[in-house]
Amino acid sequence: MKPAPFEYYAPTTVEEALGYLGEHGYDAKVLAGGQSLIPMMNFRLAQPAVLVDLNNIAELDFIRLGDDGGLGLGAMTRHARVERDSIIAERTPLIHEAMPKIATSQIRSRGTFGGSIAHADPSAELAAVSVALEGRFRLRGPNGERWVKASEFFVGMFTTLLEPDELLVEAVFPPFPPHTGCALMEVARRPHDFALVGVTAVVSLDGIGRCQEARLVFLSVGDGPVEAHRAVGMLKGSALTSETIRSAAEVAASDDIDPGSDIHATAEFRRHLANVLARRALEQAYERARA
Amino acid sequence: MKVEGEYQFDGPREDVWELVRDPEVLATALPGTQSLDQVGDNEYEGAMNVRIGPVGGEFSGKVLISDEQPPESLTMTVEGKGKPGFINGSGDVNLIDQGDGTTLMKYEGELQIGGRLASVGQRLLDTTSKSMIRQGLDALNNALSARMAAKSTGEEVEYTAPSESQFAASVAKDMAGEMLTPSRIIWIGVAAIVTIAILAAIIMSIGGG
Amino acid sequence: MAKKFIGKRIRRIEDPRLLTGQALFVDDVEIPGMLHAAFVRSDYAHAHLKSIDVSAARERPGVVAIFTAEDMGDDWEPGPPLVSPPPTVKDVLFNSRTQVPLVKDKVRHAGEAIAVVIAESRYIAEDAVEDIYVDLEPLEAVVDLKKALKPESVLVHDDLDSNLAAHLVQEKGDYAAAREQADLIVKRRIVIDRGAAAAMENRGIVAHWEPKSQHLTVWDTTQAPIPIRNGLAARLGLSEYQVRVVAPFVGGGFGPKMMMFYAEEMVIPWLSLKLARPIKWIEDRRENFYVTTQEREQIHEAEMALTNDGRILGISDIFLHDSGAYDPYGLTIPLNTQCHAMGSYDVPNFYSDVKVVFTNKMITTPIRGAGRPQGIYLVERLLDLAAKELGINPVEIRRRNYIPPDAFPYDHEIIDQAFAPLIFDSGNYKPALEKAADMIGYDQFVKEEGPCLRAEGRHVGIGIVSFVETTGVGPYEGARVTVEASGKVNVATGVGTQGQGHFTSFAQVVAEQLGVEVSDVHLVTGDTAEFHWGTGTFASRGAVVAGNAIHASAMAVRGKVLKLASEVLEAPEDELEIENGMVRVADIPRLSISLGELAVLANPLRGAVEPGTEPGLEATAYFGPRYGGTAFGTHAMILEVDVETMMVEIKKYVVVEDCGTMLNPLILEGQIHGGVAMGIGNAYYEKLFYDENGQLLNASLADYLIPTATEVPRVDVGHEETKSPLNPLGAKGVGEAGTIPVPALFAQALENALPEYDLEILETPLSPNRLFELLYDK
Amino acid sequence: MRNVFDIAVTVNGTRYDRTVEPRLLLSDFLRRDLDLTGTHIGCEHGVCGACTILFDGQPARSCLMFAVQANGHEILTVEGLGTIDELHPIQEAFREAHGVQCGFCTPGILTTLVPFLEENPNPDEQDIREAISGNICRCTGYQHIVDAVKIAAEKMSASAVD
Repeated sequence: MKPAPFEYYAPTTVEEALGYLGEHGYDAKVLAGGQSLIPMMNFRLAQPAVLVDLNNIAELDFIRLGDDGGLGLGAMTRHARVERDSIIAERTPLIHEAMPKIATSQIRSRGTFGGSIAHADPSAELAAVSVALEGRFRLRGPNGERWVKASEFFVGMFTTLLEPDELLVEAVFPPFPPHTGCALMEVARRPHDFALVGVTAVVSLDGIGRCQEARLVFLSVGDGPVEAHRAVGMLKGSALTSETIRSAAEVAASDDIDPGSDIHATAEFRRHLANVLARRALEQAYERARA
Repeated sequence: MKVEGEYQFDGPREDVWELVRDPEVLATALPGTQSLDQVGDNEYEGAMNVRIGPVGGEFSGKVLISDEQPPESLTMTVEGKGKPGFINGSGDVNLIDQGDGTTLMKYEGELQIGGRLASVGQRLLDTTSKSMIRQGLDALNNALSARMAAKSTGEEVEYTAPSESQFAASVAKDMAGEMLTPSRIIWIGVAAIVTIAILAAIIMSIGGG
Repeated sequence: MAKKFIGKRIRRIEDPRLLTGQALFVDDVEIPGMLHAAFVRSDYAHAHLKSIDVSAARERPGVVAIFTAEDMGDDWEPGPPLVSPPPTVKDVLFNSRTQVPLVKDKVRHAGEAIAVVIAESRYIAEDAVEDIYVDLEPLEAVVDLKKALKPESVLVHDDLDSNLAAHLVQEKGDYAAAREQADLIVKRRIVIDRGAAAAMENRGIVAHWEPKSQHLTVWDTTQAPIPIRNGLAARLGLSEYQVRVVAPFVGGGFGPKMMMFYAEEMVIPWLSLKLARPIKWIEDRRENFYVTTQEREQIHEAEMALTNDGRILGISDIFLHDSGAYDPYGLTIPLNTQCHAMGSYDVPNFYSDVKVVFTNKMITTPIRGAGRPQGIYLVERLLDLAAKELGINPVEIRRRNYIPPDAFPYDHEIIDQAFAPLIFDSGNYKPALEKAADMIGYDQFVKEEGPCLRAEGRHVGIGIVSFVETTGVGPYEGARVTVEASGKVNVATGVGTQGQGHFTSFAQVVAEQLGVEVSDVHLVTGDTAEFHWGTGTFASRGAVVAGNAIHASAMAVRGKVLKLASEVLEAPEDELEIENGMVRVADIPRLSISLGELAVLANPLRGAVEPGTEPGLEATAYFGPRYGGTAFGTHAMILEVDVETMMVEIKKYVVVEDCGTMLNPLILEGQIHGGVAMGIGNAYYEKLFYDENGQLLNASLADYLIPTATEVPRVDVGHEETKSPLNPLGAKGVGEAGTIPVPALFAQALENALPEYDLEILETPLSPNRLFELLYDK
Repeated sequence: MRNVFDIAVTVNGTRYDRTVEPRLLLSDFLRRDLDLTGTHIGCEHGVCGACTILFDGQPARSCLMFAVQANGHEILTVEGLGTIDELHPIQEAFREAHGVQCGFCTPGILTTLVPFLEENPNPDEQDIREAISGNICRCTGYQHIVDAVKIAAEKMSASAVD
């Protein structure tokens, strides 16, 4: 299990990196934390001809507060740093809670925020969390920058709107509105395994305690993060009784997702878990929104 | 691995059949196809550079169409082999005239996947093949609509080769008809049912960001 | 006399090296000029090999050589059968088909080696593997055990009439008659699936043929270096003295490192001779899943006949055992299953019929437990179901059926894995049960805690099961003990060591006899240059068989020490005592001599050694038990199930074991903990998934789920000590005791936690998905 | 295209200058090029944890990094912890509690624990189990390892007080 040969570039600026990507197109792969890419290379399932290593680009490693009170994370900010960051814990608790669920501590000390998002694994917590938090991504390419909503970024298995000559440079999250609660629930065989099913819920309440906004985003039930639009439609404007939550969770599991089967869980079991987890996550998010 | 499902096309059965059995499109429709030669009446050989995200490899293979009952049904047999492993399979496609100008496609196939693909790609195999087939068929349906629209207006639809992400994005967003000429998209329809699962197979289950 | 070293919780001698990265493992061997091997392996489980094109690979810079079966010429021959001849049971059928070094005509399991590339680095060798084109014509794969035996099945071995590898019936009493008299018959199909040993160190081999000295050195991750040496010498046409096999520190064995010979073990040394270069092959984790042996797959049609008061009248078990593509290991696993299908119980009538089946899957050979977990699963499950039907408490039904303590030695009237009569040497089962019940708080849980938690809506359950473990089988092991001039003691024995603490526990045995500190005993194991008689580390036999050989050698040396000291100190031997490296005349502390001085005297530079005596304070001795001692015990657990997510948490785990004399309780408890962890894997996590084409679907540690620290509970270990009469130390093995009963226990506790679901668990391993199906009747 | 790179890496306090192919895994570099064979290779896909080293003080899988990426960085391997004659307190505790059986996974667990105990001087059982859950041990069932970590924590905080 040794990787095939490749050409290697270790740029120190985004500009330089974009140059290599422009030059090599689809032959090049970006190496961020490498904690998903390198195992694939060791299995020789991935054999990129060129690796552009972003680990020496200091400008991509940052956590900053936006003018609007939101948060910006540089693409090369490592999970371990995010996990320990007190601003994140305070401003975007969902990201903070997601961190320990991402693989193991040894992986988190190398893996990066942007790498996880750009890799677009359907089981990635950060993909689902980004959608749930209405995050936006800043992409840089040869012709400058563009912004893409997280909800539109993920287009398929390991596939995003990133062009081969583009880099994801930053993820930003709007400030957490008042009276808002969030939750992330997963069922995994062992805590650090890819979740059989996971769900993240965000609930905002209006002045009289009804649900004003809600988002319910699943992971591991499709080819990317899956938003439960129908279920959310049932929640908005409603009082979140346990009955409302229960029926929304049921609709989410039956109508909003189309999970696959694998050796660990059949589609049927995944639907069952999705129902259970959606209910639990909504209950917890609601509880937190009221607090 | 079993692949089965059904799909509703917004067009008459004859048009769907024509789309599904247009052989010349096989070579160019899907990004990564390197060559495709007709080697017999209903037999094709080709090479395809398959890539999903970082994962990929070159596959060579054969597609055989048999038991053709126009415009109702056909059977496909696919053999593919590459460094990451092999994929063999066969599938039946049935087109059912719904009587209201729409057509129901039923497909059912059995895939045998081996090698590295099988041994480490389980986690996402089913999900990927499922969603890619759905995307492919959506695209095909859009192509069908485009072709029917073209028929009625007599206008050709402009073709621009899409990038992989555009392709994925477009099929995901039901925009394929805007970017692919109808004839060029058919490979997706045929191949989606069996061969696209090759793509699915190359996914593996390791890592964490 | 109270023991000074045996039975003490002594820290291990070998640890400092292991803890500082200074211990030698096979992959650490580095020799100038060494080449690296990688194998071309079949993607198919069953296929005809039509052709191989290696031309492109040969052109790749850094590639030194490529060999196929054809290139091996007359040296190509299948591996030797490991255990032969077949047992001498009436009408036994055994078709021996052993694994091949490289596939010649037909692939019989996915991953089977087809060609080998030798290159300057493993990286280049793997590049070249991808250059090689193998034309395989796929055949239908034989996967399902029942289908494999149907007349229309394709054949794994074309020269046989069927896929039947072996057929063996063992009987005791008259089960049919017992069945007639029974008040209750419990009959079920029980299915046990495959798992892997998955030692953290993959296999590996370094072979170094030195043409100038005409000497072959092989470093091998084997549990049995001596048989490997003997076999290699025979295969390569060398004298046994020209071959040295070293099993240095081995990163976990658990059984599969006992297989002889793996294809790579045949090919790599041969290549070293052929190319006159040192060659290294290190298995990678993917290969480990494909081509290191596996175990456990069986399907049982089992029944138990009982009286109304829960007495077992008989057990009948007709089962299929999956041998995989070849059967080099003979009948060890199914024999063990038969020998444990009566568990700890006095079963007067027994009928067991096993058919061993060839399939297109990796070979099965013993993995920690080796057929025993299947037997125990069967008997404990049937007993649980009977207890339920009869309304008897699970603890009570076990009490009623134990072999009584006065019935030992207890003859089961069948044969064991070593073809010796299955006799349980000693035992006293009730105290272990009562202690375990006490430690887990069984009565309290059943009466108070359980109902209380259930009233809160929690699904908690308790389980308790008993097990036996035949251990320490022959044929023999040997050891040489030498007192050196420094006063330190050197011990050499043949068994390899894979983490069992042999360096320490064997030193304790020696220290006990020779009155030296444990740290002054230096042990060499697993190096045929040091000691070359013996078999290997398997079947929980290291401590028992090698331990007793060492004990015997140490006794002999003690005799020599006392005799010489008696002459030197001019005191009768029975007045001498050995302590702290000194021999003293009791009560006269000034009259003493050190072991080192005696060693010098025993090996004089001048004068003569008396005729009939030997120089030095050294002795070699052997130990071979007539049959193995039977360890036993009881495990109990409390678990909680989340019936919505199917996640199971083990809240409490108790083991009471009795393995006779304990050499070192610290090491013993470690063995138990590790065994339980593997058993938990076998119960709920670890399953190898083969599809209907014989493809292995989870050949990675991401998908083959080994329990980690968060899944394994704390295990409280209690001890009983019923000494074995079969050996001087009174010891029995303990290596597998932790693993054997866990799946049966887990099943009982799970059923107990979910009374409202009327759940019957008849398979292992389970999984959340499978539990979901069982609970919701999917 | 350059297919070899000159790198300078500090391992266990010693600076090494070597030339490497970019695809050379850090684990192989440590073992083969530097002969630091205490770092073990168990899976090469980042799950087992045997190859864990400290990369700039943080635990990382050396099988999931390329040697070329270590250029200019500091690495600590098990060989840098203690010696046979003078074990590191964590190593000492492993010996005391019988936290080692075959010893193959041990180096990766020890390196994982060094920063863990620095950050968590008084961990409880659950903390410890989570901390080592990225390391698979097939021999011990983890219990004696957990015990060892408790002992190490006590020892280290006692010596910190001194």
